Amino acid sequence: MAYHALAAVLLPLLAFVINGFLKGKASGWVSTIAILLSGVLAIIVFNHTFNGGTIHISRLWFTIGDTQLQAGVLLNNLSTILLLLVNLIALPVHIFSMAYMGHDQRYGRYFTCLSLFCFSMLALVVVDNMVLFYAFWELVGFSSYLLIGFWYKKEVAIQANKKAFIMNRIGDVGLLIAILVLYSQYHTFDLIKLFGEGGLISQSYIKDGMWIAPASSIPAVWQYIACVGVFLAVCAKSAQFPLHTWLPDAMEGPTSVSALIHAATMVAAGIFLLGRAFPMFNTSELDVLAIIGCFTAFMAATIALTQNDLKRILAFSTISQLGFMVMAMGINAYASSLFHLVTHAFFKCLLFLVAGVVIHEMQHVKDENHLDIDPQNILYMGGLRKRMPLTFIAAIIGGAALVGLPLTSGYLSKDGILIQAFEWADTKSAVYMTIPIMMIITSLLTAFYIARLIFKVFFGKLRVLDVKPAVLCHISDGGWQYKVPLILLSVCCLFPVFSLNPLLYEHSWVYRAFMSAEHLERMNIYHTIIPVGLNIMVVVVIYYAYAVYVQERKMLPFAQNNWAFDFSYHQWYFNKAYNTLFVKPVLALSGGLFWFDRTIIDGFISLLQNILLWLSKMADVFDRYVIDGFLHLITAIVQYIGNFVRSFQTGRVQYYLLSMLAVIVAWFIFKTLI
Amino acid sequence: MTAANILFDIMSFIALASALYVAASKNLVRSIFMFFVTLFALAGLYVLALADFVAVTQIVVYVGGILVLILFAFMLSGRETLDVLQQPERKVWKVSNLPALLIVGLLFVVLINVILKTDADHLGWVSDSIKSKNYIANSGDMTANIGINLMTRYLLPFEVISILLMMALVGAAHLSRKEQAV
Amino acid sequence: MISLTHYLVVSGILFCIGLYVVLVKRNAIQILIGIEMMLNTAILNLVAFGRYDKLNNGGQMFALFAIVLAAATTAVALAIILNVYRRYKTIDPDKVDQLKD
Amino acid sequence: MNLLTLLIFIPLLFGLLIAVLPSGWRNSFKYITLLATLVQLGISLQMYFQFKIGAANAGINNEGQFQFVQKLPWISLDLGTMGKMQIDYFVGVDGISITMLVMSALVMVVAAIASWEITKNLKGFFVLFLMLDMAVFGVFCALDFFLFYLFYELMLLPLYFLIGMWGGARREYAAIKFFLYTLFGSVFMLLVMVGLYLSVKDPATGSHTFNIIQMMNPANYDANSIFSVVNHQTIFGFPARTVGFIVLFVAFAIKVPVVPLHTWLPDAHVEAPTPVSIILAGVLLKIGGYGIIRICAGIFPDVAVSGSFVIGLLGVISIIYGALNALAQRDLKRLIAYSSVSHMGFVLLGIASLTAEGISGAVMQMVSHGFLSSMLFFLVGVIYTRVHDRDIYNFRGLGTMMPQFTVFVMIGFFASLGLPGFSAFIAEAFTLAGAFKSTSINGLLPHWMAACGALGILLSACYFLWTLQRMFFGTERLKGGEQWKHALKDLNWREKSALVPLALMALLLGVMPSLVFGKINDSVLALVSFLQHK
Repeated sequence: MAYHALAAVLLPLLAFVINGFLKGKASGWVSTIAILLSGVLAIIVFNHTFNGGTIHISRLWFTIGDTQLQAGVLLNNLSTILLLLVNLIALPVHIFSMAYMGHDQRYGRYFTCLSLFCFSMLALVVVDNMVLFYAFWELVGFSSYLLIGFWYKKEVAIQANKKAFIMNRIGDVGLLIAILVLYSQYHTFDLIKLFGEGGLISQSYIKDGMWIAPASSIPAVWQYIACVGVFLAVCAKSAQFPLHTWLPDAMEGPTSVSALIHAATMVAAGIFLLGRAFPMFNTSELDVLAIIGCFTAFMAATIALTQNDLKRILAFSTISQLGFMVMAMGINAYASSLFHLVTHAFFKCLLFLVAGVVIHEMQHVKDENHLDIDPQNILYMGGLRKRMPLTFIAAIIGGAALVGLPLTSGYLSKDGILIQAFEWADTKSAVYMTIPIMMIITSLLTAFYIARLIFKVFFGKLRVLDVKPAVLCHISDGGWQYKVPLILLSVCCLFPVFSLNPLLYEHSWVYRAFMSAEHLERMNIYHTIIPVGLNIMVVVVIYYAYAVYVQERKMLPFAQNNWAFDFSYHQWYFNKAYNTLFVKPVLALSGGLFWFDRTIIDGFISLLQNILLWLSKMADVFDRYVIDGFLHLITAIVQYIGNFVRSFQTGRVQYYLLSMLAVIVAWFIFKTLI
Repeated sequence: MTAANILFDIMSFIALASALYVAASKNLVRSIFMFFVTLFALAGLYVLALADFVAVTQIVVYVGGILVLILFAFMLSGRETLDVLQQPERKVWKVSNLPALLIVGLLFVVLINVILKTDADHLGWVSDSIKSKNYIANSGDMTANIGINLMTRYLLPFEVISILLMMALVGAAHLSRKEQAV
Repeated sequence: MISLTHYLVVSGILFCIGLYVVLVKRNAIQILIGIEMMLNTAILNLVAFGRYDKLNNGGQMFALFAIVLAAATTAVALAIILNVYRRYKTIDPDKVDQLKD
Repeated sequence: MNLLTLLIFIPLLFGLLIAVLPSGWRNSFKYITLLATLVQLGISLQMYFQFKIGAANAGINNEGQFQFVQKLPWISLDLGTMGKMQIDYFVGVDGISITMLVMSALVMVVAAIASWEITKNLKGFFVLFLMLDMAVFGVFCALDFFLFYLFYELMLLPLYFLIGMWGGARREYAAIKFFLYTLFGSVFMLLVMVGLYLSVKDPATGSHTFNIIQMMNPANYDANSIFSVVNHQTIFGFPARTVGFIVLFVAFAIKVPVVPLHTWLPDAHVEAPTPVSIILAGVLLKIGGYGIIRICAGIFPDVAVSGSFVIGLLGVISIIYGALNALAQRDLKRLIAYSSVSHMGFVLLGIASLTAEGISGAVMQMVSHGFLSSMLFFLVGVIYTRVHDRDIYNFRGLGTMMPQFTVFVMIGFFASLGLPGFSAFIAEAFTLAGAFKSTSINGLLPHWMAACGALGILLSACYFLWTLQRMFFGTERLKGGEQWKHALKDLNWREKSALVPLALMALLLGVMPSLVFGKINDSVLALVSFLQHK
């Protein structure tokens, strides 16, 4: 079975390689067929392996020092279901893309990158050691980088992909540090040895400030650092506070990409990592997870309320839902979290594809009439339900699942999380009760913003006509490439796929796959009161939204220009804050260090150089004027004497005589006097 | 003060004065003629030193020979030579003569000093010769003695001198020939 | 009796004058005269000292020799002067300075 | 004929050939040089495949375990009572050098291809090029300190002229700066070399020796000598062995370069012509790292252990400081030069950990950086030869005009910033792994050092991505307008033929790191155990 899984992983890689050499429209088919085959293999693997224990094969990759690095495939419930999930999401998106990107000049390049992403994502799911995990973790980020910046001439797009990659890199560094801490503690990268049943992690404990493992012990702080590292990685990939700001910007990529990567699969990788590394978190660390997740969910929901960009609303919705999952992990609702991951993937992907269809049609209108509008702005849309009925139905299903209305998959997973949140808060002090209450509020906000979105887009009248009344509107559901994925995903958003009982999440097979049987008892009142109460409130909220946006009653509780609106509209000013707090200081630091390099270090060197130069000049001066000067003086004296003596050699006999006489006289006088 | 002393003074005055004139004169011909006077005065001094023969020889050779030779030398050598020779000096005292004067003056002082220090009249051999009467007195003819000595004691120098004299004369004659003969 | 010192003083003065003539004069013939003058002072000394050598008469003999030699010298010197004149058209010894370096 | 000797002197042979050929044949010089480097590559590959692995062939401090050894007496002087002066021509390879040889050979081929752009004084250029080539290989193979030093110095001279004569506007300044820096290092190295010579006696002959492997054995040191292991002699009040280590370390650290001694690198790179930049970054920097492993740690293992904290600290500072400096650059070549400083910091960190992972990672990083920096400098050269400008702000949207070039730039950049699948990732990850492990294995490096090193990975992403975004993406906007647009043609076959092998090697090593690790592992283990016993 492991080889089936391996083949499923490698097929998109094959497509990637083939597409690398291929030009033209064929690449779309290559990728789609590859993902289709991969999906078939994934189904086979799933059938054989799910709930069938762990399958693990590995081969020696390389040896470094005494450590042998194995590369292998690890299949358990978690990886198998994600393998299937990724394929199931990727297939409709591929089909959708063939139409959506059909007119792009770099069609082939798009599918090349898409295949690379699928390969990385599938591989990430099945690999069995931390090094490979990190490798594909980063490759996923890289392919996402390529796809966000696919329209590389768009300035915002390339800014966004840079931001995404760097944000993700922060997480990567955290993950790397965590992996290395684990390696230095346990001397292995193997996932099973580390996190498996009775693995090394479960054998180690913290005592007296030391983190004691079977083989070695290091200060306990490194356990926290490892956890923080993993958590940073999760935050980056799954767009949790404080590293969430890249995801809304990432919407600059093609919508199909947003559907696949930034809604369903890649962002889920963070949750997947949490699932893999779950054993290493202790209670207090889990509490932190819960708080962060809860905060993120709430924050993103409030931001989504005021956004006008169709995709941005969905992006914040994604952040919010991922917050739910992280919180679920934090409250030890491991199974619910993964369950929500699966259901969310389908309904969010569906919503994005709906958005894709709508945007595509709006773009069409824009191009046809040469309008100067943003095709993603919901303020220009409206009344589309009659023009694109299938899309409308899909949107309703997706929205319902997101809100968690009964009969949808979202109801099963989301209410499960909420119920367990209340149960969890019961066991803790009263302060912790704020978390489930916040989650309830977030759910209501979710209902409001998604209702706003659907009402703005599909109800009322087409507001483009306000801009230019005489536009030609050829708006429809599009071809089969649009319809098939929507239908496929809509079906997956309904309850029968996950559970035969539409009301009880505990009966879902996904939930059961991750939860041992004894937890399935309905122990308290929450199991009844929360779904009922929540759904009633949700319906009220949706009606309220209907009243505001469709019937256009003036019922908004606050005006559009007060501080709360601005705060929400500007996404809580995170971008500005990060820019001021991190980007600018780092740039300033680098500028300062460069100045230091040029001025101080180089200055020191050139100072030395100057000193040397000066010394040599001094030596030169000394040489020239003192030593040479001395010699010159001697020669000058000799020359002077010579010239002086020469002046006697007049050739005049009388002078000679005179001087001879002078000497004689002098001698005489000398003799006489002495 | 004997007459000899007076004569000596006169003679030496004449000699010195004419010599000074020679030194001071810018005219060649005049200085030559004043040199005659000097030589004559010197011959007188020789006589006073009881050397008659020498004095006569002095007059014959010097006055008769050398000076005439000098006069003839430039008189015979043509007019232009005389012109050159007689170019008058512009100044009596030239600054350039000062070093010479100084040196000569110093030498003079030195000489006089030496002479006075020597006290020639009381030199050992002079005193000896006075004691042994080996000095020439006023009376007596020394010429015979000179002749004898010349042929006996000083024969060799005499002959050498004569050969030298001849060589000099031949040489002088050769040198003063006209160019074309060379 | 005239003392030797008198002679010596006179000859010393005369010698100095002769020397001065030799040093100062710009005329070869005058220089020759100066030389002769100095020779004469020497002869005067010989003669003066010759008084005290009656037997050998050395002073006077050599005074004679000196006079003869002076004559020879003068003859040769004049011949040389004439030759110099022919070549340089001057007898100023200052201008005959080929010895100059 | 010994393969290794052949490998070292092949370039000299071809260099002589070029030297005697008439200048009229100048167009053939580049082909001759290319042929020389290709032959060299062939020989080095042959050696690589013949290279025997296994603990019995580990090398390091065991003379018998070196391979392709050639040992000939070279200079032998009888000094009477002072013993015998013995300098050998002694070359050989172990796991660490074999990888360096193959890497250098490939980089040399690329540099030869890059030399096509040289137009003036071809004869001089190629003769110097081949001389440099020979010296580089000599350094990697020499096992006699004197021979090592000789090749080491021989390397400086051609480089000085290559930068000074064929460089950019401020080439004289850069050349002299480079020369002074490296000369400063090597002069003191000479002193230590002589000191070592006087301290070490070959047990077989009883006379002093320059043999590096003999120097590694503490038993060979005279008890009273300056570098004696037993007697702790001092120089100026410092332990002599520490001083010796520091001097050698500074000499090699200048080459690496380590942060306070790095400022020659940006200038030299910016001014050097492309092929010289490639050699400089691709090969010469590795000599620093190689020297630290082979010479510094090999001869002074005791000091290497006690000083590893400082070395590691310098490594971390280099990583962070280089990366931050790169972030501030607007000259593309200077940016890459600073990124080299940052990446070579990992080498130092890995060596300082003194763990198998760390040292293997360091060697891997050297090999990987050899390929990647050559590639990056080649790519800069491509732009520079076309428009004679490298300012990042003067370009925008190159991706549209030069798509293939952009693909290679992206490969180069992402490989350099440690994208998995490329060699740099394996190298950096295991360097850091070694640094982390060092705490629990030998307690030399604290954890925070490795964690700070990991920050460098983040920063490298920042500057590379910024450059990509600024220069290659977005709408076309060039400072030189239409003229530049006309000049900026996409890669030609020659450039591609140079870039493809480099990219492939980076990818291959990233996917199959065993190509390097397999060869070096025994040597690294031997080195680690050798160091641990000090």
